[in-house]
Amino acid sequence: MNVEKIREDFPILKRKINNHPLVFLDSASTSQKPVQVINAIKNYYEMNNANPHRSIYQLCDEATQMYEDARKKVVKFINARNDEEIIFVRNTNEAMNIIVQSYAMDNLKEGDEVLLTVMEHHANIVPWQMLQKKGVKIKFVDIKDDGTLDMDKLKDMMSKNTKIVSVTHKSNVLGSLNPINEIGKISHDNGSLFVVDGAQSVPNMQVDVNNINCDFLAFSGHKMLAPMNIGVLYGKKEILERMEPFMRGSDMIKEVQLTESTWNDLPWKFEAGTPNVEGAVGLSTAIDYLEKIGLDNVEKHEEDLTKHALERLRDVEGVKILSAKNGNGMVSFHLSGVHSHDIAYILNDSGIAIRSGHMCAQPLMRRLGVQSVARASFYLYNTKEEIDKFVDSLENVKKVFKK
Amino acid sequence: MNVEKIREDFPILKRKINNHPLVFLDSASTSQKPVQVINAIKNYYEMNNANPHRSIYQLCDEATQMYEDARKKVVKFINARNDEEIIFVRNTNEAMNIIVQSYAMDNLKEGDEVLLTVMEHHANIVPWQMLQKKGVKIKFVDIKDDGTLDMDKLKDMMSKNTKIVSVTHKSNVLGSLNPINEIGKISHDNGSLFVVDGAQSVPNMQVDVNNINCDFLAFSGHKMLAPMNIGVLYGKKEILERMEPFMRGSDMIKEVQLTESTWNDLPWKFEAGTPNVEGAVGLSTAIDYLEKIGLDNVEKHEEDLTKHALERLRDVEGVKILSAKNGNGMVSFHLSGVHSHDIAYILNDSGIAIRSGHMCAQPLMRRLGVQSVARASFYLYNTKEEIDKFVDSLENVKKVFKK
Amino acid sequence: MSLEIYHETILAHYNNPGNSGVISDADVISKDNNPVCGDVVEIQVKFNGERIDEIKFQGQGCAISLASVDILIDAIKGKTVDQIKNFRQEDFLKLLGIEISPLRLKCALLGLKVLKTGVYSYLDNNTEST
Amino acid sequence: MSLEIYHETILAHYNNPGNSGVISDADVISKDNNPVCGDVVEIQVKFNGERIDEIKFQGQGCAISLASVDILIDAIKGKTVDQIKNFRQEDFLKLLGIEISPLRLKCALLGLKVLKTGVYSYLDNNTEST
Ligand SMILES: Cc1ncc(COP(=O)(O)O)c(C=O)c1O
Ligand SMILES: Cc1ncc(COP(=O)(O)O)c(C=O)c1O
Repeated sequence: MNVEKIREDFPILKRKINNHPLVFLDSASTSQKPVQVINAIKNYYEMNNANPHRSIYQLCDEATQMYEDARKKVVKFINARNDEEIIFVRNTNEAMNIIVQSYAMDNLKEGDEVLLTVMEHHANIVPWQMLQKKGVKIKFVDIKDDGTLDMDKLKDMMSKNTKIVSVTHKSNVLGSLNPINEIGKISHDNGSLFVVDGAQSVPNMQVDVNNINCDFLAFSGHKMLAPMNIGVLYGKKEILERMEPFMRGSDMIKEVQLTESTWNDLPWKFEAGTPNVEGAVGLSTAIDYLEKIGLDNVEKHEEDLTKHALERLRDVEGVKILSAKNGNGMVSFHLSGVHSHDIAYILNDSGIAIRSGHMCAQPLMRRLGVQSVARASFYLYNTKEEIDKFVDSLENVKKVFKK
Repeated sequence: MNVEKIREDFPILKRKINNHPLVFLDSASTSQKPVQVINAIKNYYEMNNANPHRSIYQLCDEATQMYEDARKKVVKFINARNDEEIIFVRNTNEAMNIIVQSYAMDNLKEGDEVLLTVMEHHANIVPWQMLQKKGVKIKFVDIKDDGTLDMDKLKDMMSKNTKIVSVTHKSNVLGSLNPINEIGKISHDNGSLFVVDGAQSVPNMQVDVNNINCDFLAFSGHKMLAPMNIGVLYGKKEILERMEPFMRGSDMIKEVQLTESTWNDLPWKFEAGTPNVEGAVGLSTAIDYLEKIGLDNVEKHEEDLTKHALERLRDVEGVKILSAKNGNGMVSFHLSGVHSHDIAYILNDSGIAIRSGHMCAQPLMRRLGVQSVARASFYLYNTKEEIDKFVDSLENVKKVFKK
Repeated sequence: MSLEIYHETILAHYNNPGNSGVISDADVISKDNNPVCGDVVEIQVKFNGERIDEIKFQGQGCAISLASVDILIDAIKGKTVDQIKNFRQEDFLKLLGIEISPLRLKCALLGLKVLKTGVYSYLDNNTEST
Repeated sequence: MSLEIYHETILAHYNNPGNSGVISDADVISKDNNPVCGDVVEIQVKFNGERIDEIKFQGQGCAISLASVDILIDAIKGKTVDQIKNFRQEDFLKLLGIEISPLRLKCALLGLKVLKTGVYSYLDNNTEST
């Protein structure tokens, strides 16, 4: 894997911030885009743009084909069974809302339980809280002190009332991979539906829904080189078929009468209105890019960078690492006496972009006993030199705060 | 208004279809994009891309600024009062779902009525049907035989039970402008909430929410030169404030506890997850483009083209015009003995792109006594020569069908 | 995409569909539409055991969808349930003898979809009752 | 954006906030957070008629948000309700004397937002009770 060559594909990496080259260490928030994806968007609008599915002329034919080909690309990418299982959404948040509002709302009842973990992103917490008004209980599996999920507690908390287990594949703070196959097996043995938040895993490792055997998987294109506002909800066909649509309107219908309508076939039943062809084309191009490099290589590269970052950070006085033992692709940390926002702001002065704040994971922050963290996350275009620059620049932070 | 110069801004117009130059007469479905918008997207990804609102580094600052500046641009464009009234959505369909699912579901009760018209797009019908399960009645105002809305019937159908009136500003089949100010006044005098579907009007005329005095307005960016998957829900602040969020998750919260969350301020309360900065930037650039040309000029140009098209079509034997007397920007028609799909398919052979089918307006199709129509719609880049070519090519259709 | 799809046979079937009509004592009535364009096709079938005895259609739609269903019915009249189950999209498209662009594929295949749905529902009912 | 925002005054207030604390018999307790970063500021006020008698804050956040609220309190101690109502964002930013980038504006202004909310709720309650 030739990182220097990869970097040339990312125009934004040529940018200077305060006269320093940009060091972008916030890909876990959103990734940068290669020229291939940017050009795919440009070409689509310059050559093929039309509202798909709706008419009979050639541009419409092409746009429809490109949109549905992108779906087929996703089918293969995550090893789904067929097109009917792939719903294009805006982002992971929306996918979770579809699961909660169109599946759980209709199928769970008072006394039922949903099992989450304390390390979930708000996207996998807040939607589920809607169920509480129906008397459904939301429970949270704790982590162990090394930052990994407490599997014993998870097993203990499973009961005959547990109707859904929804877990992130990879924590966006701890970087830890949860044992998703094992959790899936426990869930299914218990008769519970199994939902996976793949927002942090799908961008940088091979995720195979057939192997994981999850009932739903959600992820966002923008974290994996694709444009904003395209994401995927994978769902098993048998389940999607039984669900009511989430949004209603045009394109998701078969026939509209004044007072009743019938729904279109899967997957379109869940895609109301003019779809995002641009986004689908961008996602398809992003998948090509990732597959050409090889997701195994991407994963390995992130492992190397993470190892290097941890080694370097360990030598910095006052730094406390908050990532999990088996964490990967990111380091979350704390610098004694300095708020994460101040760290991020001072690093920015040297062109370094890291994330600071609660990481959309307030329950985990409370569990870790912190109010916020600083996080540097890595992707295929980052280098060890960038990590060195980041760690070295922490000295500037200390200087300002006289630590 | 220099149409030739405008055409140079639209790369797709250089495309050849079956060796003919593309004649794109389906802008009412989705518009083509000027190079300014395409470049704005490209520049955003090459220079400023980041997940807005979330962090403290410069790219994030820029992306946030661009996103919120786009919102301010929309505020001025439709003359809203402030940013809190502008919610970025995917498209008109989604906007309608927010109104129905987050406002009407919570505020209407058995016996209440919603008043629509038979000329509505499915986007302004199907979501409302959800209310029927609560015992809310959906009623439809008829059109007169000249294709205009029957205002007498509308007045008759208003009752103390009418809680919401939702009407399209401009029909996507008849091209007619509804007397939206009058309908608004009638609605408010009756104590009803007034919703306007602006998908067909906002792209080509000045729409001023303060003047219309609507409570909600919905429109889609992709029909007005902007990229796909960005649209706007305008709502009066007092109403939006009282509403529960539609989607739940990250960014739309203020604080997340394990079993309860508090909502973010307007407008973010309605924007869950990573937002579409690209789309917002594209929409902002599209508004600049339209305002530079002047929406009055766009409207006037469409009037001229429509007049020309009607004159030419009147001379074609077998053609029946279905647009309304006061219709504008499009002509919907029927060719005796030939299905609209066959018309569209045969015109495509000469590079001409028109829409065929039910136009996502099946109730109107039934009212007009047809199963489908053919529609040619015009935008700022179309010319009289293109319309001539379209009308001339109808002879090919007749030749194939030996009419 | 070209105008060759409107060859003589297609236009003849469209203008004079020989299999248009209803069956008063049909065993199966199957109906579906194409949500893109609103084309509707309904097929009525009377079986004689495993074999199609009588088959008619009604529909509203473009030349391609209506001619296709008429041609389809000519082709499968008198065939057995098993033969229809094994009759694939490719077989039918070969029979039509025209090159169909992706968006018109749904027009051309609407009749076949309706027919198969009808046959499967006949089989289901038959299996249940035995 | 530059590091000048961390000048001596800011750091002094951050490291030794003179107005940090609680008031046992506060008339108003006002609290808000910045949803972006989770910074929290709570202000407690005791009024003497129209005038602020005592005012303290508690908070968790970055140097800018915590120093800002401490500086704010120094500036408005002893002022009347009307004076606070008329105290604008611009006035406060001038007082801080630093150029704030858009994303840190929310940090700098969190304290002022909490203060104003508190004062308005005090006014509301006072108006109701008279
Ligand atoms: C009047 C009207 N309303 C709503 C819509 C739906 O727009 P969208 O598909 O962008 O949601 C359209 C366009 O298709 C329309 O013409
Ligand atoms: C684990 C996890 N889940 C969900 C999300 C939400 O993604 P989005 O904002 O694209 O909906 C994120 C990213 O922010 C994440 O890291």
